[in-house]
Order: sequence, then structure tokens, then C-alpha cells
Amino acid sequence: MSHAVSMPDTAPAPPSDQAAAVDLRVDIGPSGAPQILPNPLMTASGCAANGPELHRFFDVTELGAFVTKSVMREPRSGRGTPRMAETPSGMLNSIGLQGPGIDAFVSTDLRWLAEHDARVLVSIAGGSATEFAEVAATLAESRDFDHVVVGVEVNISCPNVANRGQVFACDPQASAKVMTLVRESLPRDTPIIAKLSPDVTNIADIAAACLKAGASGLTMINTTLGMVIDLDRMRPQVAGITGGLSGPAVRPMAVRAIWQVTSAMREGRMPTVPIIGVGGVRTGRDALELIVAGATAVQVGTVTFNDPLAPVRVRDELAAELADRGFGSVSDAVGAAHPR
Amino acid sequence: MSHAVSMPDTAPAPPSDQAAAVDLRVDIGPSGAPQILPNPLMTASGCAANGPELHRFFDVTELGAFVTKSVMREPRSGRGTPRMAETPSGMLNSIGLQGPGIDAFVSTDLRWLAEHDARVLVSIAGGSATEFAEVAATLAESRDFDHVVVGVEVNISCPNVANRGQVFACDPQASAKVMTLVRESLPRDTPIIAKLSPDVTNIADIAAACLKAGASGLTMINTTLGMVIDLDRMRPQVAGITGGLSGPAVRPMAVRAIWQVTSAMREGRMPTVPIIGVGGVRTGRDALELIVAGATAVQVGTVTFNDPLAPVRVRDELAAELADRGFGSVSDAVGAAHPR
Amino acid sequence: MSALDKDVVCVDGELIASRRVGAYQHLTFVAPGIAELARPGHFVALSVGGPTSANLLRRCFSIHQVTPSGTYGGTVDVVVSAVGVGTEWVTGLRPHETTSIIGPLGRPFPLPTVDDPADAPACVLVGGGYGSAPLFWLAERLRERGCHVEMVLGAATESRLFGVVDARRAADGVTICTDDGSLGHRGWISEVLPVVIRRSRAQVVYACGPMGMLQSVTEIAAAHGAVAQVAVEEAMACGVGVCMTCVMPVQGKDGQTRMVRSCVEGPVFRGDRVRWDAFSGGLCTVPDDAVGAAGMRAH
Amino acid sequence: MSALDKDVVCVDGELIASRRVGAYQHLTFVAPGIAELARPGHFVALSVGGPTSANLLRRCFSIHQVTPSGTYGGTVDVVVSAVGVGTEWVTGLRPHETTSIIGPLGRPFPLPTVDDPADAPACVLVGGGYGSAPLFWLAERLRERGCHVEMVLGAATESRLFGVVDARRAADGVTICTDDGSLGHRGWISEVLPVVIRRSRAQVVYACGPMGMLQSVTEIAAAHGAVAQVAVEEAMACGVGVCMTCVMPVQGKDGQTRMVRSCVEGPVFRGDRVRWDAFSGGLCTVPDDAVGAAGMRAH
Ligand SMILES: Cc1cc2nc3c(=O)[nH]c(=O)nc-3n(C[C@H](O)[C@H](O)[C@H](O)COP(=O)(O)OP(=O)(O)OC[C@H]3O[C@@H](n4cnc5c(N)ncnc54)[C@H](O)[C@@H]3O)c2cc1C
Ligand SMILES: Cc1cc2nc3c(=O)[nH]c(=O)nc-3n(C[C@H](O)[C@H](O)[C@H](O)COP(=O)(O)OP(=O)(O)OC[C@H]3O[C@@H](n4cnc5c(N)ncnc54)[C@H](O)[C@@H]3O)c2cc1C
Ligand SMILES: Cc1cc2nc3c(=O)[nH]c(=O)nc-3n(C[C@H](O)[C@H](O)[C@H](O)COP(=O)(O)O)c2cc1C
Ligand SMILES: Cc1cc2nc3c(=O)[nH]c(=O)nc-3n(C[C@H](O)[C@H](O)[C@H](O)COP(=O)(O)O)c2cc1C
Ligand code: FES
Ligand code: FES
Repeated sequence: MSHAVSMPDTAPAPPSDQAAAVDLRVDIGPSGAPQILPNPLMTASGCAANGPELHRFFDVTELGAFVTKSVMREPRSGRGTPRMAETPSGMLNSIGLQGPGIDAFVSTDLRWLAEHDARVLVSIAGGSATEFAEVAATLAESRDFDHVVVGVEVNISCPNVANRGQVFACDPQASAKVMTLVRESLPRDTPIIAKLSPDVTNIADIAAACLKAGASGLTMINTTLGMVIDLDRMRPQVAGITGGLSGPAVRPMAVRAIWQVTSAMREGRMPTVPIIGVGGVRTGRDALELIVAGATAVQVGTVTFNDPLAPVRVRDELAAELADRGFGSVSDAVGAAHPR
Repeated sequence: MSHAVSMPDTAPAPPSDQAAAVDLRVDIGPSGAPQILPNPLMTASGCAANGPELHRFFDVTELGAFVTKSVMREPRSGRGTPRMAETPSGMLNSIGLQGPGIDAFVSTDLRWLAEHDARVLVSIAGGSATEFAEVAATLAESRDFDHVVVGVEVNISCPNVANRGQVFACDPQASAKVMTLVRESLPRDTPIIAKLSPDVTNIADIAAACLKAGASGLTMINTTLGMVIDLDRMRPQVAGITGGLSGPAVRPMAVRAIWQVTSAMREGRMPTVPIIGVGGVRTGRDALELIVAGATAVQVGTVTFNDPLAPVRVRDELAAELADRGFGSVSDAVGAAHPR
Repeated sequence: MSALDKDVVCVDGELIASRRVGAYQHLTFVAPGIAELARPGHFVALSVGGPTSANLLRRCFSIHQVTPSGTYGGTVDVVVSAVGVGTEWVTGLRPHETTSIIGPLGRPFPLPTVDDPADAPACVLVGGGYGSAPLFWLAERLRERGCHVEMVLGAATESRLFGVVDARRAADGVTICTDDGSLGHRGWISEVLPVVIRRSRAQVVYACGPMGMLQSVTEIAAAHGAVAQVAVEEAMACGVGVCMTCVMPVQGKDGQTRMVRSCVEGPVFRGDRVRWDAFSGGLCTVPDDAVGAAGMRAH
Repeated sequence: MSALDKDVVCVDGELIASRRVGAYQHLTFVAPGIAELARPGHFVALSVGGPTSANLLRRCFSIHQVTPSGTYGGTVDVVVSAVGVGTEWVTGLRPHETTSIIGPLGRPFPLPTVDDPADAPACVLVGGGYGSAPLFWLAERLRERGCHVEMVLGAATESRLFGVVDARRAADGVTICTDDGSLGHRGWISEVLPVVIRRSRAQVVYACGPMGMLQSVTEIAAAHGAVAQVAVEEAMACGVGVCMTCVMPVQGKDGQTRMVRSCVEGPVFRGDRVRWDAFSGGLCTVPDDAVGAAGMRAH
């Protein structure tokens, strides 16, 4: 027995025509109702505003889908400031779901996105399951719904007024109720993507409850609850006291959540549905990490604040990473790190 | 009404004699049985081995307490390798509680620490509540117990063999059972510090269950579950598949956990006991952040890998930070960021 | 990529000059494309820490001056006070090192429309500390229009004044004040500003500096019938309008108060539109009458 | 602080020279205190990324050579292959920049006890790629004791060999091989090593390089009745013995296999003590007969 004495040569990036040949299309639709996107890259809700701001940097049609800021029924001012703190390789935010309310959203924001031919994954939120349903219904009735909305992302990481403000996503029943009512408010074939919080003892339980109640897909993960203290003023740094932690710091939590839920699907503990991965994606390598853990599509959130071009850059880097590893398509790579 | 036009001058560090005047002593004992430590800085379990390694860099008596690697009943080889991955501002580890077993621990490791006059917080673990109790009993009977052991830290973030490997710390009943049996195995006045996992929906519930069952204090937080994928080999990076995420990346989660549990204590939802803060502490500022959130003492874990002198450096930096802000003692600063 | 209206660029900026000026560092970056688009009051966002950085968020700095072309292509100058990890990193950059720069960002200072230079309004430009950085360039533009320009520069102490010499060239009159009297008038800007406004019959007061000063300038301007245009400095996570962290309560033309993003709708606001009553002790609350405040009370 | 047995130091190392050598970067740091304590086979741990770094863990490098004193105080040299974020940062350091250095770490190569230089054992030193870095210094020490020293250097290609010229000075015989034949023998070290051992009647084979090579060297040495001393390279989070990430299964003198820390009990091990059977495809499993393996099966 003998071994070669060789250091792995760091291979140069492959020619871009190999990357260009990778089939980036993905399907985020419910089973039987494909919703094909030209590529898996999306903005993350609340990290991209509603279109015009990033359109200064790249054409919004370049994205697989544009994910809008979670919208509620009424206009909301959001919280006071400070609303953020920088943290090691991440940040803490406490915005308080500032937004125009669903009526203004459909007449102004969705309109703009429609005029610019974007594919839109609309994120909705509510303080009660009924509010979620009303927001969904208003959206479904809007003039642009049919041709621009590729799905509805249901942000259940917001406080449930009826349950002492515990977030819906921390309770399987509360999450399921939201999904049931949203399902009833939307056309049958609209993808309904439940966005989960990592701040639970067992994320697969919540995922299963959402899918049973009508969700057709999952987004993981929302921010994790964190806190920073202002040591000069000796009080919480953000006006909301605690805030959501995001960015590369939390990426290992996102990979873990996607992996756990994908494993549960593979073991038949819940139906297999598309997962949209989000959490700390900065590069094409990071996107690939979420994909091989089980995600079909990938959102870029906090990193957009560092690099407004990130969602499109990551798409191109992902194509190169896939080509590098001999993958002909994104779909081939989905879940590829799981045991066969 | 008028305002000064002045930029805050970045104040120089205060003269070290001011820092030297700060009373660093803290009490981590149960109520009625004070256990005074000369300062609040500790190593973190599993991040300092059992003494001799760091004694090359500083005298172990400099610490408030030396926290040993969690020890179980039997010797354990730990898992295969790779056991770690670097992550943004943190790392992932999957060691598998490698250790000598409690008998060799007391005869060799604890002996060494006793010979070097260390104050020792012994971390114990088990796969069942009974194993925890047996380890505690063996410890209590050891010759060095009385004069070196300042407390027992109960690492309940390990898999419960009886419950499909769910970690004890994820379940209030399982956690309580461990505390009850450990309590029975140790002298009345030994501080019993339950070390909690952040991977739960409601950490205050677990804390309350532990305290009710006999814990006299809490350590927060253990690592949070994460995962990194090796994109060259297309498989989980660490042999244990998932691993524990630690380091500055998770500090906002530690601050939040300490804050939440301290708030619950202040609201009378559970007894007020000493909290030992741990998670991402790199500097004296970070230690102060955990203290003003509610921690009485502070452990330095992952950062020791970057700077083996960190626990002692942080102690000195903390003294300076306290002096800077006019605190005469650590105790004055405990919980100082909470509303009065 | 389809053609977009390029009003902003993102470039790797190479540092070509870095010099200490009192308590500040004056940095010149080659940043092609920004100079052509920038106007006084715009800012740039610099990434910090290089490829291994744990600091994800950009740091924002007012553009001090620009040179559209030249030996190096366009350049952008900023004046930085090192107060934390990011500004320390930026001021520690050495020539030929690079960092990513996005700009120009925000809305610049509105310039008066002047038909006849004889009617050009007199203006006072007030800078607190490094807040004076964008004002020299503004003074130039105003004087090109025929405006009489006075400058008032204030700081805690002499080393924290920026541009005293430049001011004498850029403005028709300069008043200096320092808290400790180390240069100029001993005291606050608010003590000298009324005199300057009255003397110059200023109709517009431009100001850049700490929030407290901007409020004070706004009140004094109003008391003298002048309009205040103030450039604010809110903590910004993105600088480009996508994160909603930099908001503050500002009244619109319709009289309604909204939590507006200071990075895209500011950083320059009409002082009398800012709801100064909402700011206190480093916090800013949402006024009860703000649009969407009711929605927050619901939950 | 009470007096400790100082066998390790932690210093801010200033880079004073950095030069490209083939595919590697050869770096010289001023690191007072390390040179005095170091012996061939020791390594140092460098922090990476500076004060804003997101990379918390140190990177380990074999000490290539040391100079106890001189114009600059003691210096330490390392040879670095840029393969990832940390090594890219280190190789990108410019003279007069600093980084924290801890060392010397680990156990050095054991040197033969020689009473009469005439009886000194012949030794073969095998280096794969940058693995040759610590061997020249070792060769010197061995020849001081009277040992005949041969070196075998191998790499994928010429640019990945390190120290071919130094080898000719440091050793009594040098054999080069490259996978592609760009220099020396075309092929693997395992093909030339038996000849060299036989020719020199070597009793000790020292080796540093990739794991596969070390296993191969161990087998060849054993087949020729020589002892192999191999310096391994396991991923290390701390380098100082406190994290338990760098373990590998090694048999003790008592015949028992333990998961030992390669940073403190290694990086040099007797090749025949390493449980090569546990390594495969980048993973290393715990042998069933290892101390504590039963404890793992319990839960
Ligand atoms: C529009 C605008 C223009 C500015 N112009 C200048 C200028 O010309 N010269 C100059 O020296 N400074 C200027 N600042 C302030 C400068 O951005 C901050 O001093 C800097 O961000 C602090 O970063 P740090 O890492 O050193 O401090 P840290 O306190 O470590 O920063 C932590 C976080 O808080 C944010 N932050 C902290 N202080 C401020 C602040 N005062 N304003 C905004 N964000 C802050 C940082 O961006 C970072 O995200 C400007 C700010 C804004 C918003
Ligand atoms: C005792 C010892 C001596 C070494 N001597 C040298 C030397 O003289 N010259 C040289 O170029 N390299 C040497 N190495 C390897 C060097 O430490 C790694 O190449 C380096 O850590 C990779 O860091 P990175 O950030 O560039 O790579 P990344 O892959 O980004 O590193 C990610 C993480 O994995 C660890 N890691 C990755 N590869 C290795 C590896 N091969 N060995 C150990 N840790 C690894 C890193 O330390 C880091 O924590 C030595 C390693 C050890 C353990
Ligand atoms: C400033 C900010 C605002 C956010 N707002 C929302 C939101 O409105 N709805 C939502 O579902 N998620 C929101 N998120 C969470 C992100 O969409 C994303 O799930 C999370 O930040 C993790 O991804 P990242 O690390 O890429 O940012 C927000 C995140 C940030 C940083
Ligand atoms: C390599 C490693 C090993 C650890 N082993 C243990 C352990 O045996 N017992 C325990 O309670 N915690 C263990 N921890 C958790 C730490 O004690 C600490 O709670 C956690 O890492 C957060 O603190 P830090 O960010 O300062 O590291 C370990 C952490 C690391 C990084
Ligand atoms: S800084 Fe992000 S919206 Fe203004
Ligand atoms: S690298 Fe930490 S114990 Fe060896």
C-alpha cells in the first residue's frame, strides 16, 4: 500500500460557461401545481424593502423571487429607535413590522413590482389567525395577484395577541390555525410557505403542524431572539428590549434546522415539500450549504445590508460552485449532503 | 433651550488603581450558605480541560473558579473526528464528552487542582438522572471535595438515554428529576448550578423547574445546536452530524437568556438565585454585558482557544470597565440594566 | 442585467491619501463614478474589516469633497472621527488598501433656486465637530449661485473643529466657538448663531452635527424667520433604504408625521419638519399621532 | 501572578520579512521568547484577521527555523501554504504588521541519545510539500550529534516542494520526487524511500506531511526495521490542549489505544503507535478497543 505525496492544488474557478450551463430552475409549488422559478435566489423578507430600493442596484427580475416585507392589515409605524445593534458577524433588529398595511401594499408596492415584472413571494403577518387570513384574502383579490404573486410566505414569528404575545411559531396549534385560515383565503394552487422560528425545542413538530394544516412549503429560519445592552446608558440597546439576531453568525442554526426537517421528511415523518433556506447566506458556498442540507431555494437577508448586490452575486457564485462540483442543476444538489 | 455642541471625547482608560479598588468578590452560594469567590471570572466547562494546560499561561488560583470538563461515570473516548468547524465569529464542536470517568477524575484531575489551590466548580453529566446522582455521590465522597469544590455545575445538555436521546435540558420534568437526585447526593450547602440549553421554547420554564427541584443557581447558556456541511465531501463537517455552536456569535442569545430569567426572578415568577453567565465573552465589556443582564459570575469558553489568557485578561478588563462607570463592586452591577 | 437608472455605484475604493487633521482623519479614496453623481449632503457607506471581518454593517460618512476626474479617476474625501471598531479600522487604512464604497447615498442639501444672483438668499452653514465636513463644498455651490455664505463651526475643543482654514476661504464670514474656549468664542453655537443670522439676514440655515445641535439650530432659525436644513445622523444598518433601522418621525407636507428612513428620505430634512419632541436620552419614540402608531397599539 | 514554569509564550509577533517560495510564503516574525524555548517539531499558533476578525481560531504552523537573538530579538520563521481564509490572511500580511503568536507548542521530534558520535544512527527525513519546513533545523541537530542525514522531499509538482536548495546543505544526501516529474524522480515518496533507507542503513525515519504519506512512511520504515517519527496535522481549535478537537487514536506504551490530543501529546508520534486503521476518507473513527469506547456505546 502506498500513498501519493501531493498537496491538493487549489483549483481555479471553472470557466463561466460551465457555470452558465447549470440549470438553476427550481419548483417551489405545492405538489401537482408547479411554481417554477428561473433561479433559487430570493431576497429575505424585511431585508429588501419592497422593490425600488434594490432595483437601483440590480433588476428585480434577476431574482428567482422578490420577497416583500411582512405586511399586516393596518399601517404600522414600527417601533421607536434605536432599532438595531451590530453583533459579531451579525446584527440584532427590532423594527416592529413597520409597513403600509395590506391595502396600500397592494395598490402601491405590489403594483410597482408588477410593473417591473418581478416574481413576488408576499410575506404576510398578523396578530391573530384571523388577521393573517384577512391579509391573505385582500391580497388574493388584488389586481396583480395572479400574474406577479408566486406564493405567500406566512411569517408566524409575530406575537399572538390572544396568547400573551407568545409568537405563533412557538406553538404548533397556533401555527396550524394560522395556516388553516390562510389556506382558506387563497386559491388552491397558491404556494403557502410557513416561515418558522428557530426558537423552539423541536422545529420539526412545528413544521409538521404547519404542513398538516395546509402549508405547501417551509421557510427556515427567521431570526433568533437575542439581546444587546448599551453599556453607556445601561439599558437594552434596542427600543424593543430583545430583538432578532441574524446574519452569518446564525447560519449554522439555519443549516441545522433545514437538515433536521429534511431528515424528518426523508424518514416519512411529514410530507416532503419545498424548503426555502434563509439565515446568514453571504456567498454562493453558503447558499450551496443550505441547498445540500435540503433547501430548494435560498434567501439572502442581512448580507444585503453589506452588499446590496448580494442576492444576484450569490446566484452567480452558486452556479459556479455547482459547476465546480459537477452538478448539472440546482435540483440535483437539493439535500445532497444527506445519506443516500 | 440650547444644546452643547460637543462630540463625546473618547475617555482614556482609568488609572488602574481605580480598577484595583473595585470589589470583585461575588457569592455563588445558595441562600444561607454563602460561597464567596474572589472574582467572578471562571473558565467554561470543556473549554479549559482540567487545569494543567492553562496553568502554563496563568495561575489557576487567579480565577474566581476553575470549571472542569463535564465528567460522567465511565471513561469516554469521545466521538471520532473531525470534531470541529470554524463558523463566523464562533465555532461548532462535537466532542462527545470525552473524559476519564469520575473515579479517575477525582483521583487525578481534582487532586491536581487541589494541589494547586484552585477553587473548582465541577461539571457533571450523565445519560440518566441516576448516573448524574452517582457521579455527584462519588465526587462528594472524594478526599478533596470539601476544600476545593465550590460547587457542582450540572450539565443537563446531554442526551437522555431513556427519552430517545432528547437532551434533559429540553424538558422541565427530566431536568427536575436530575436536580432532585443530584441534590440528594450532595451536602446541603453545596451550590448546585443547573446549566441550561438555549434550545428551548421557554428557558424560564426550565430554569424554574430546576430551581424547584433543588438547584441553587443557574448557568446560561450551553452551546446552541448548529451544523456545518463539508462542501467538498458533501457530508456533515463534524462526525457527530450536528454540533454545539459557541463563541461571540451567540453572545446575544446568552444575554437574552440571562435577561429573560432575571426578569422572571424580579417578577417573582421564581426564586432569585445566582446566575453564571456564559456565551461569547471575549472582553471585559462582554463580561459586563452579561453581568448587567443579571449574571453574578461569568465564564469564558471558546475565546480561550483564541487567547489562553482570556479568563484572567477579562477579569482585569472587567474591573476597569466597572471603575469607568463608577461601580464600586461587581455586585452593584449585577442586573443593573434592568428597570429599577 | 437590464439597464437601470444608475444613480448610485458600488466600487472598491482605493485609499490614496490619509492625513490626521486635529482629532480626525481625512481620507481620499479613488471611487470612480461617485464624484460625477454626488452633491453636497450626500453620503457614502464604507464596508469595514476586510475579507475576514466580523463587522457586517457598513459605516456611513458625509462626503467632504469629490474630484470627478484627475490622475486617479474620480475621488471621494471623507473626514472620520475614530469612535469605535469600524471608524478605527477605516482610519487605520493605509494608502493603497481598499474597501468597498457605495454612494452617493441620501438626499443632498436643497439649493435655493436663484433667478437673479442679486436676489440670492444669504445662508449660514453650521457645523458641529466633523459635521462641518460637507459644508465647504456646499458653500462653494451656494456662492456660485450668488449667495452670501457665513459659516459657524463649533466643537468641544480646538482639535475637534474641522476645516477652520478652509472655512475662511469658502465663506464670506466665519465664526468659531469651542466649549473650552481653546479657539474662538468660548461657548455654544446656540449663543453665536442668532447674531450671525441677524447680521447676515440669512434666509436659510444649513446644519450638520449632533442631534441636540440640530434641534437648537432649527429653533433659532425659526425664531429668525429662516428655514433650517439639517443633516441628521441616525444609526444605519444598510444606508440604502432596505432595513428600516434609520427611521425618525418627520412631518410630511400633508402635516402627517411618519417614521421615515433617514438614509433615503434624509439625511437632510427641513428642521421644522423633524419631530424633535420624540427624541430624548438617546431614544426616539413614535409620536402618538404618527401614521401607523395606532396599528402598533393594536398589538 | 505567581511564577509559572514558562515553557510557552504568547507574544505580538511583528512580521519583518515575507517572501514567496514556489507555491508558499516564507514569513519571519519577531517573537521574543519563542526561539529560546523551541526545538525542531514544535509549532506555533497564529491568530488571524486582526481586531475585526470573524475568525476566532488560531492557525497552526510548524516552526521552520528560529533565531534566538539578533538585530530584532528572537525571530520565528514559518512556511505557509495559502489554502483558506486564515492562511490567505497570514500570507497577505505586510512587513511591520503584527499578529499574536503562541509557541512553542507540542512535542518536538525526539532526538537519538548519542554517547559516541561514531554510533550515531543514520536518519532519513521525509517531507511532503511544506511538510519539509521543520526538517532542515532537525537535520542540523541530528548532524551535530553525528548522525548521517538523508532527506527525501516530495510534492505534486516542483513549485510545491520546499527547501530543495537548503536540503543539499542540510543533509548528506537528498532525493527529490514529484508526482508530475517536474523535478527529480517522477512518482511518489513511497517509491524512493525504501532505497534511501537501505542505502543509508537508517534506523530512524522522521516525516512530516499529509496523513496518507505518514502512514506510508510508517509502513516502509517498519518493513526496514527503522522507527518512524511522524508529525501529524489534525484540525486544531486551540493548539494548547484545552478543546479536545485534535484527537487521534494512538497506542500507549501499555498497548492501550487512547484518543490523544495531537497538539499536546503530538504533533510528533511514533508512527507505529498511530492507529492508521481508524482513518478513512477524511474521517477518523474511535477504534472499538480504545479506552472509553465502551463508555460511548452506553450512550
Ligand atoms: C449620514 C451619516 C453621515 C455621517 N458622517 C460622518 C462623518 O462625516 N464623519 C464621521 O466621523 N462620522 C460620520 N457619521 C457617523 C459614523 O457613521 C459613525 O461614527 C460610525 O458608524 C461609528 O462606527 P464605529 O464602528 O466606529 O462605532 P460603533 O459604535 O462600534 O458602531 C456600532 C454600530 O452602530 C452604528 N453607529 C454607531 N454610531 C453611529 C452614528 N453616530 N451614526 C450612525 N451609525 C452609528 C455603526 O454604523 C455600527 O453599525 C455619519 C453617520 C451617518 C448616518
Ligand atoms: C501542527 C500543525 C502544523 C502545521 N504546519 C503547517 C505549516 O508549516 N505550513 C502550512 O502551510 N500549514 C501548516 N499546517 C496546516 C495549517 O494549520 C492549515 O492549513 C490552516 O489551519 C488552514 O487554515 P485556513 O483558514 O487557511 O483554512 P480553512 O479551511 O478556512 O480553515 C478552517 C478551519 O479548519 C482548520 N484547518 C483546516 N485545514 C487544516 C489543516 N490542514 N490542519 C489543521 N487545521 C486545519 C483551520 O485551523 C481552521 O480552524 C499545520 C497544521 C498543524 C495542526
Ligand atoms: C432588519 C430585519 C428585518 C426583518 N424583517 C422581517 C420581516 O418583516 N418578516 C420576516 O419574515 N422576516 C424578517 N426578518 C428576518 C429575515 O427575513 C431572515 O429570516 C433572517 O434575518 C435570517 O436571514 P439572514 O441571516 O440572511 O438575515 C428581518 C430581518 C432583519 C435583519
Ligand atoms: C469544545 C467545547 C467543549 C465543550 N464542552 C462542554 C462540556 O463538557 N460541558 C458543558 O457544560 N459545556 C461544554 N461546552 C459549552 C461551554 O462550556 C459554553 O457553555 C459554551 O461554549 C458557550 O460559551 P462560549 O461562547 O464562551 O464558548 C463546550 C464548548 C466547547 C466550545
Ligand atoms: S439604513 Fe437601512 S433603511 Fe435606512
Ligand atoms: S487543539 Fe485543542 S486540545 Fe488540541
